[in-house]
Formats: sequence, C-alpha cells, structure tokens
Amino acid sequence: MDLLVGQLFTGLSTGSILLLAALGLSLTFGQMGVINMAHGEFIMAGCYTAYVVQQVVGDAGASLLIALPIGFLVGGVMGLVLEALLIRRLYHRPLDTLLVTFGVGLILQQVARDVFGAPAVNVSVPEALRGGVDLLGVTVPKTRLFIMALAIVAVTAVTLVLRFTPAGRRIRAVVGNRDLAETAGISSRTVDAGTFFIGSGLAGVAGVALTLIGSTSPTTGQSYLVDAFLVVVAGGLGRIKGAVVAAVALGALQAVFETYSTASLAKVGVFIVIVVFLQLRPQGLFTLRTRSLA
Amino acid sequence: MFKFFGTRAGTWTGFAAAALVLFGLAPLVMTGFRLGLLAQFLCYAIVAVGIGLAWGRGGMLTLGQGVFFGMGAYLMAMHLKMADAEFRNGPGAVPDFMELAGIRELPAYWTPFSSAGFTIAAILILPTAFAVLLGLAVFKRRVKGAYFAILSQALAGAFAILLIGQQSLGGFNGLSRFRYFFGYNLDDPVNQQMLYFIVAGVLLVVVAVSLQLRRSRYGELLVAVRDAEERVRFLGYDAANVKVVAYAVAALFASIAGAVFVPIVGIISPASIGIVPSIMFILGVAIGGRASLVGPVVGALAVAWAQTALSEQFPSAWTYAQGLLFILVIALLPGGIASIASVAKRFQTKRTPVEAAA
Amino acid sequence: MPLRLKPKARDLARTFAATAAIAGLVATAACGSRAGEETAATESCVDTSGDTIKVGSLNSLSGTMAISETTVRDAIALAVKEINAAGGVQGKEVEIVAEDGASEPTVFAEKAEKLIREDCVAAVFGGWTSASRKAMLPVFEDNDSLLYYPVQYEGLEASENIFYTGATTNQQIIPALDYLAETGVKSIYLVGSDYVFPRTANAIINAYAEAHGIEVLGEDYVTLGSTEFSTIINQVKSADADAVFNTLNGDSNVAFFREYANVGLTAEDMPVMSVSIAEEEVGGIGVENIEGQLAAWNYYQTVDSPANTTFVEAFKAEYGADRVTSDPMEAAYNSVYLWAATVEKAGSFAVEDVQANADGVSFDSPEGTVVIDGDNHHVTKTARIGEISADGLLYTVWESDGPIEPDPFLEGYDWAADLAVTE
Amino acid sequence: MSVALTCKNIEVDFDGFKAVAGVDLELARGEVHFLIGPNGAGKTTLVDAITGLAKYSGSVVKDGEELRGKKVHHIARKGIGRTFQTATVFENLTVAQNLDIAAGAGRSPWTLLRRRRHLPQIVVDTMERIGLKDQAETPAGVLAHGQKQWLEIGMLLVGDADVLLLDEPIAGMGHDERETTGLLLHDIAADRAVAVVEHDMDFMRAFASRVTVLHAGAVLASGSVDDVSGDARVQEVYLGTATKEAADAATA
Repeated sequence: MDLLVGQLFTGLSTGSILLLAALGLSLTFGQMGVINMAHGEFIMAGCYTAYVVQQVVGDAGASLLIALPIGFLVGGVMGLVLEALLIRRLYHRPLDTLLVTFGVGLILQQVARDVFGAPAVNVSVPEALRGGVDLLGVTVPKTRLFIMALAIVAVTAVTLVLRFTPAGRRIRAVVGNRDLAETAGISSRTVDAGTFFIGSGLAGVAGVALTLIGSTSPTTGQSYLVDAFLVVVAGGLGRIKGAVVAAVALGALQAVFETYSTASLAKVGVFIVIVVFLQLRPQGLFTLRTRSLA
Repeated sequence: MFKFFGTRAGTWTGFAAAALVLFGLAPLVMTGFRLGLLAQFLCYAIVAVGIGLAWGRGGMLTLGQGVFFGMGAYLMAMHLKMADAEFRNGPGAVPDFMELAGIRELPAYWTPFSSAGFTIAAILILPTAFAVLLGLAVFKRRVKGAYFAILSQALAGAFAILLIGQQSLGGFNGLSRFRYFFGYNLDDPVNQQMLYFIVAGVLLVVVAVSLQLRRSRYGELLVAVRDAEERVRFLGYDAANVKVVAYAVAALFASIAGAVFVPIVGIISPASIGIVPSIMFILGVAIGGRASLVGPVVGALAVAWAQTALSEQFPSAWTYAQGLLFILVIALLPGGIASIASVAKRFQTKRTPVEAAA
Repeated sequence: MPLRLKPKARDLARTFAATAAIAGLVATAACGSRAGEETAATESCVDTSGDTIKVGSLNSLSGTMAISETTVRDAIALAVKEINAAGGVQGKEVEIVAEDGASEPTVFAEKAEKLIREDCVAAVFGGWTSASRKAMLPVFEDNDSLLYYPVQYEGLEASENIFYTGATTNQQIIPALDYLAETGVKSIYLVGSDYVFPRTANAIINAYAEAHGIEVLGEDYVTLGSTEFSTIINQVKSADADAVFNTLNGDSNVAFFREYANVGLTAEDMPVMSVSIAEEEVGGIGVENIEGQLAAWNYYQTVDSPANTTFVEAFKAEYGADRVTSDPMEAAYNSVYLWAATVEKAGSFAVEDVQANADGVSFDSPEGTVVIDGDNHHVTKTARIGEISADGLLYTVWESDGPIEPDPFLEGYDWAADLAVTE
Repeated sequence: MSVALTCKNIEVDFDGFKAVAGVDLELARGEVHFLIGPNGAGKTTLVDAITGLAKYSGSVVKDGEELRGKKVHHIARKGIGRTFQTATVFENLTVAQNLDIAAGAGRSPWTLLRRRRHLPQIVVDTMERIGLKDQAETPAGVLAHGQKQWLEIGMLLVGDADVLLLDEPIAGMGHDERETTGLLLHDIAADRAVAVVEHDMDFMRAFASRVTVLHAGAVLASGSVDDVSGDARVQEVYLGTATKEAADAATA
C-alpha cells in the first residue's frame, strides 16, 4: 500500500520534472515546428546559473530564489540569440534546424566543460528543502514537492500569459494560423522571437530547479532532452494542455513499468507505448484545427 | 564535365576509377593498420549511402540508423562468438563471455546463429523487416518531418538501453574478442586485407544499387514524395509505401555495414549505436551532400578521418569543430560539398537559386 | 552538350571496370590462414636502439569518461617524469605517446592498434571502463603487446598481455562485505547501474550473503546516467535494510544520494557502502549529502605512509594544490613503476621477457607494497574501508591485515564456486 | 451528358463548426462547373471532403461507387483529380518527369525500379496540349506561375482523371493566360467533368457551363450563369462584395 501511494506520487513527481523540461519546448516546437536540440543545453545553462549564483550569494535558500529569475533571463537571452542568428534563417527547413541546433548544443556542452570543468559541480539544497514530508505513510522529499509546485506555477503563468496578455494573444494567433495573423498586422517575426525567449527562459528555470535533485554537469541537459521531446510529440503541437497530460501520463507510466520490471525495460516500454499511441492519434493528444493542408 | 558522369560510359568510368583506387592504390600505399582503419571508415560510408537515399532523396531524417547498424553488427557478432565457442569446445558450447557472466546454458535464441547461412539471412532480412514494419506503422499514419526524426532518435536511445540490459548479449561491454571469420583467422594480416576487399566491394555494390534506385522511376517518385507528399497522394500513389521502400533499403545498408564492421573493428557495444553515434552518421552525409550519390561517401570518410586525426591533438577543439560543421554546413551549404560546384556557378551567373534545399 | 565517349572509348572503360573487379576478386580469393592453423607471428616494431623508449598513454580525453580518465593520464605522466628524472628505464628516457580513447570502446581498440603498430610503443597504460578493456584485449593479444590497466574491475579475466594494477573483486568487494558483516549487518539492499561491473559484483554479493547468513532485501538497477531514483529510494526505504551496497556509476550517484538524504535516510541508520565513489566524485555530490557514508578502495589521499606523502606532494606540485589524488590514479602511477621495475629485472623491453620476469616484481607504492602475481598478472593490494568526511576526503576506518593476494576467479572461496569457471 | 459525380448532403464538422452544412452537388461530363462563394463559404473544404482529405457525413458517389471513407490515394485512382490553391508541382523534377509520375500510379514495382526508356505517348501528347512541349526538360521549379498551373492540370490529364476539381486555377495569371486556360478547360471537359473553384467573376461568366454558389457552407443557388446572376439572394450576399473584391484586386 505504501509502495502504491509512493508510486502514485513518483508518477506525479517524475511527470512534473518532465513537464518543466518540456514546457518551453512545447512552446517553441509548437510555435514554429522548430526542434531545438540545444534546449537541453539551455536547461544545463540554468543549472550552472544556479551554481554560479550560489557561489556569489552563499546562502542556498536566497540563491535559489535569485537564481530562478536569473535562470529565466539566461535561458531566454540564449534563446533570443539562437533565434536571431540561426533559426530565423532556417524557418522553412525545420529538419535542418534540428541538426544545426544539435551543433549548437555540442558547442555549448564543450563550453561548459572548458569553463566549469568536466566533473559535476555541487549546488547545495537550501536547508528548508532538505528532508521529507510524511504523506499518507510515505516520505516525500521536499525538493520534489517544490518542483511540483514550480511546475504548477510555470504552467499557470504560461497559460495566463497566453490567454490574457496582448502578447500572448498574438502568440496564439500566430500558432493558430501564421498567414492569417500576418494579414491581421501581427509581425510573426517579433512573435517568434518573443516565444523563443519565453520557451528558452522556461528551460533555464527548469535547469535551476533540477539542480535540487540531479547533478550539474556539462551533459546534464542531454538526459532530459529526449524524454522532453517525447512529451511534446505525445501531447500534440502547441498545446500546453497536451504537454501537461502527456508529461504526467509518461511519468506515471515510467513509474509503473519500473516497479514491475527494470528501469531499462521501462524506457523501452514507454517508447513502444508512444509509437502505438501515435497509431491511434497521429497528431498527439490534442490538436489545433487549422485549414492548412497536411 | 560533370554531365559526363551522368552518361552510361561516365558511370562505368566512375566505378572503374573507384575500384582502381580501392582495390589497387589503397593496398599499395597504406600500411596494414591504416588499411584496417580505412575499412572501418568504409563501413560508415555504407551507412551514409543509405542515409543519403532516405534523407537526401526521400526527406526522411533518420536519426536512428544506429539501430539497424547495431542489428547487423550484433547478428554477425553472435555468429562469430558461436563459431569461436564451437571451434574450441565443440557444438553447443557457451561463448566465453557468457561463461564469465555465469551463464551456463546457451540461451535458445542463440542456437541458430551457429549456422553461417542463417546468420547472413538474418542480417539481410531482420533489420529490413523491422524497418518495413516500423515504417508502415509510422508513415501510414502520416507521421513525418520532425515527428519522425524525434521518434527515430528515441528508438535509437531505447534500443541502446535495451541492449545494455541484456547480459546474454554482453550488456554494456558488448561483444568482442572474435577469433575467426567464417573459418579464417582474424589475426592474420592477409585475412585482414581480405576483409578490407570485402567491405570495399560491398561499398561499390551499395553505391550501384543506390544509383539504380535514383535513376529509376522510383527514384523520381521518391523525390516527388519528398517535395510534395500530398500531391503524390492525390495522384493515386500510396506515398507511405514509397517512403517505406527507401527507409528499408537504408536500414538494409546499415545492417550490412554493421555486419562487416564487427570482424574489422573487433567489438560491437551499445556505445556504438545509441543516440549520439546515430546523429554522427548524419554529419558526414550533410557535409558530403545529402542529395548526391557520392557526397555521403566522401563526407563520411572525411568526418571519420578528421575525427581520428584531430581528436588526438585537440580533443576539445574537435568537439567545437564538430558543432561548427553542423551549423555552418547545414545553414550555409545545405547541399554539402557536392553542391559547391553548382553554388559557385550560380554565384557567377547570378541567377536565382533553383534547386531548393532538399 | 554532354560529353560523350566514342564507342571504342566506352568499351575501354567497360574493360577497365571489369579488370578492376576481377583484380578485386582475385585479391579476395587469396586468403590467409584458417582456423586451427598458426598465424605467422607479427614482428614487433619496438625500437630499442636509441636513447628513448616510447610508451603509450591511452585515456578518454573527450566524451563522458573524460572526467575520470584525464586524472589517470596526469598520474601516468607524473610517474614517467619521475622515472626519467631518476635516469629512465635501462638508461633510456621514456617518451609518452598520448592518445584519446574518446569514451568509446571502438576508438580504444583503434588507438591501441595505432600505438602498437604505428608508434611502436613498448607498452600502453590506460583504459578505464571494462568495455574499453574488452575492446583492447584482442588487439594486445593479436599483436602480442602489453597493456597496463589501472582500474578496479569485476575480475574473471586474466590475459597474458594485460597487467591489472587495480583491485579485483577479492581485494575490494569481498573485504567490503567482510567489514559490513563484522559491524553486524544482517540485511542489505543492492543498487547499481545497469552494466557489467554492478551485475557481476552483485552476483558475488548474493553468493557471499547466502554463505554468511546475510539477507539481500532487494536488487535494483538503473540505466547509466539515470537521475530518477524516487521509485528505488521508496523501495529501499520500505525494505529497511541494515545497509545499502551501491555500485552506481558517475552522475547517478548525485541524484541517488540527494534523494537518499531527502527521504530522511542517514549514514547512522542505513549506511551506504559505495565502490565507485572516490575523492573526485564527492565534490559533485555535495559533501552534505554524503558525509559519513562508506567507500571501499585500496587507496585514499589520506593514507598515512611516506610513499603517499611524496606522491601527493609531487602531484599537487605538478598539477595544482586544489587537485586530489584517488585510487585509480594511484594504481596508474604504480603501473608505470611496475613496468619499469620489470623491464629492469628482465634487462629487456621485449614482451616475452617482461612476461617471464613479472612474477614477484614489487613496488613500494603510496598504498603500501604491491607485488605482481606472475600467474594472473594482477597485483597484491591492501583493502581499505573509508568514511567520507566533511572536508570531502575519505579517511580509513578499517584496513585488511596486509596486502591481499589477487584472486580474479575467486578460486580460494568455496561459496563462490558456482560463480564462474576458470578460463 | 452523363453525371460523373454525385454528392449528397455533405457535412463537414470542425469541432462543432460546420464548414460544409449539407451540400448536394452533381458534376456532369461535358460541363465546366464553377463553384463560387465568399471566403469561408466552404468551397475548398467541399473539395477536401470529396478527395478524402476531410472527414464528412453524407455520400459521394462516382459511377455508382460510394467514395466516403476511402483513402486519398484510392479516391484518386478512381479518377478524381484535384489541384491546389497554390500550384503544387514537383519543383526539382522536370516537366516530363512530373507528367511521367502522374501517368504512372498503376505501375508495377518492377517497372518502377527500372529506368524510364522513353516517355509514354500520353505524356508527349499532354505536353503539347498544355503548351509545355518545349519545356519538357525544364525543372518545374523555374516555370512561370501560369505554366505551373497548366502543368498541374496536365498531371491530372495523364493520370486519366475524369473528374477534375480545380482550386483557383487562374490565380495570378495575366489576361492572355486566363483566356488560354479557359479554352483548355473547355477542351478537356469534352469527355470529363470539370469543377472550378474561383473568385474571378469575369472568368466565370466567360467560361462557366454551370455555376453553384455556396454561402456559409450551404448551396445558395445553382444553374446557368444567367440564372445565378439573376438570383436576388446571390446578388445580395455575394456578387456585390465579390465584384468589389475583384476591382480591388485589379487595382492592387
């Protein structure tokens, strides 16, 4: 019984980690159909932001709170630069964008290696987040609760921004129908840049938060990337709702598989489920209706 | 000048020249070690030809060729380990690495691999059949573009993880220490040279098959599907089948490459087939020219050579160089090296670009 | 207007192609020796005529393993520098040819072959993962050359052409279990990365546990590099074992120990015995998450011996005061000295002479005296259990009674009879 | 004149929005049948439904065979061809290659895997018919806008389609090209049914044998050009704005 409750929580917790990593992707991927393979490195940049801030500030609690907005800025600015220098030029070649951003990711990894060294660095967990809370007989680490809360906040914030701000409405208009939005006088160029800023910023935030549970090393981002993409693919293009459901579902799936088999088989199992799922819903969980062909 | 190679005589001349270099010149000027290295690179080139067909002509970015490469390699490795065990300890013997891992009984799925014929058939059929099934599942549902790329990449990741967990396939260490190749000692330099000739011959055959596919009506159809899949569908073709064929042929090439890779390099492990090795296959193809016939071969050889030459002196610089190559070649020269001539020509005549980046 | 060959020229081209194809076939048909026949021995190209002798240093300088293996490279370079300062080997200066294994077994095999056949080195030092060693082994056997491998590993191997200067299982895993049993541990939980070393180690642990009345409450594996531990930690916690035996590798340890501490598990009520965490890794995990936990090695930077003091000082002088020394580095450092001592004893760089004279060669190393066992090419080693302290270093809390003889196939342990067969 | 295609009560539903709400339509051989209507009237969606791209309820019958639920390429094999608003041809292939592919939907795998020795006669004839004989070896990507549209129509002809659904075939054409296209349409309609989705009223008046006006997903009126032009409701909801639109387009 304890184990079951534990697994339930694990699913939610793994799901929220996936969601944090995938939220920004679902924006950028959904927006332009652009696959940003450097997204993992933006997460990694967030991790190192947390590390640097902690070196400067000292106090783990304060530095975490400071690092979250700074991580957003660091990720966001990196995204802006990438969009302006490369992605914008490759707008009609989404597959090429994938390869180009993979190259960017390689370089960023090596930069991290040369600047911070190859071994993992330690980001201390704030005193307040150490230890666990007993919930229904299982001990739940506070760090995971924090990440779940952060995921909820991030999703809510993104939803609110998209729904209620003029900028958000423009983004939704461009995602819905790029050409129509253009004719309505919306500069899709500015909107692209803006979306990329927010999406990459979210990667930075995810990176800061993930230092609480994982390691901070040059290859940190890689470990989250493929899973994050699977979340976006399963969730459907440009749908925050889809990403949320898919992340939690994959998280739960992984936890269940892991309990009844091994962690390795769990990965394979999740992949098979996704291929089968795409047989039933080729466009993912939720799709946007557009009048465009194909 | 370039048009010459499009003619029938030109084709023959091209092949003759390639054969002369591979079979005549290379063994003359290279040491045994360098020739072995070249044999290894030629394996990558074989994979590259397949990717050129699927990606360059068919528009399918196959980020998971490591899967098929690995299948061919593991199938061959299983046979070599079986043959080795049987030679030393008689029929039904357990390969050495299993003994060490505490596996006393030969797993049932290993048994048929004591037959050379079965192994070769498996290398040709299994990966191809898997590619057909997967291709049908994916393309029939019109999963394409970025979605397909991500799925194929996830597949490579999952496959590598699956293999790491299989102790009866050597787990993380993979399979190594092969002594005989269909009865021939692998430590004999003469036999090593023979392996080189085999892989060089396979490469020529693979290029010829690819050439025939490109020049056939199917080749034109494949390009049509790449450029306007819906249009093809509305002309009454099942576009998914067209793609499946190219995908399966690419898988077959990769599998064959994996199978010859094993006796040449002497080891196959999950490290050679995961996500990163799979994407590295793409790099060579992109640099050489994805849509051209010979471009992927040249690109794959160049990248492999550069990696060997550069990573010794500047391991960190090589990573930067790899990243930069991805960015510069794909962003600025999407046609790869093969397109330099036409780009230059276009530049001179200042005509508007015609051939869009495929 | 496309250039067209005249019919005659076309025929010529065709003949050309056919000839080349036939030439290829002929070359292919000219095959060498078949299974069972002797292959002509490859001649060694090592040049011993000059004032210098070349050795190879083959470590991953790029890729995921670069973190660990660059430290080994530094230790090898330090030993070579010291030996040269003391007059070299057989009066010759030792020259290092460095190669990058790029964290890939195939690259290790390729570079090993290059070192032997192109650079003509007398011996190669390096390798880390078992996969890299397995990949290099046939290369060294086929070319009859020597590899000195400096990392603790899963045992069950003994090649004529490899010297193993790290611990085999009876010098690390078994002493760790002895220690746990001595301190009253009655039940353990096994956690490891999913690859060969943890699986072999856990097979040994299971056999040991059965023979010594220890209960194994669970055995879990995660994929290499995984950072998702909540399921496993949940299971560990509810199993409530006396101790955890950890064979996780690399970054996974970071996530594991953080989660471990966060669910309220401590070194006091459920100590973790790790076999892959050395001084280098403690920093990344964060001392606060791992303080008080145990590790099993043969060497720590804090080992109190004159030889170690010299080694640590020399290393810090060479590479910086902030650097730490660890077990694999020490074993790599030893390996160079052991090779030099064997060559001096044999009076020759030739492989067969080194093999013939290796037995009994000893070196007064930082961990204590190590002696080569001529039968299995391993070395005697002292086992040490260390506790991780607040300063990030490990301090010995238990030590075996003198050096332990290497026993890679565990032939001296009755309970291990079923584990493996001798090669 | 025989009826080639019969659509009954077609409804296309996009998440509750009825893009096509119960349309009946008959296309007859020998006629150039214009479908007109303001933006969002459901013209293109109707074509999407018939060709199997959009899901619908109702029935589409060609020569006695129900087409609903069949896959896109099966419907195409039944002789229903369509073009797109922006001419979709294979830009990296030559005109001859484009047409050869279009002519070959029924080829055996064996034929496909061999090289093309010579062009099928129908391809040669069609190149003549659409006026691209001299451009046989030209990559389709460099053709003029109008030529691409002719090529696309030609691709349907060689594919032996006898129901042609053309989406704005004269968009972006000059006056002479429109004239040629109109004549071409009548020429090919001799033994086929041709449906044209169009905005251009002058073109419609000049070449339509029959006109169906769609509005808000439903048929507003159907008949000859004169019948429809005289219909008060059509004038009210559509023609007025359309002529204004056309005028705007002309001055732009």
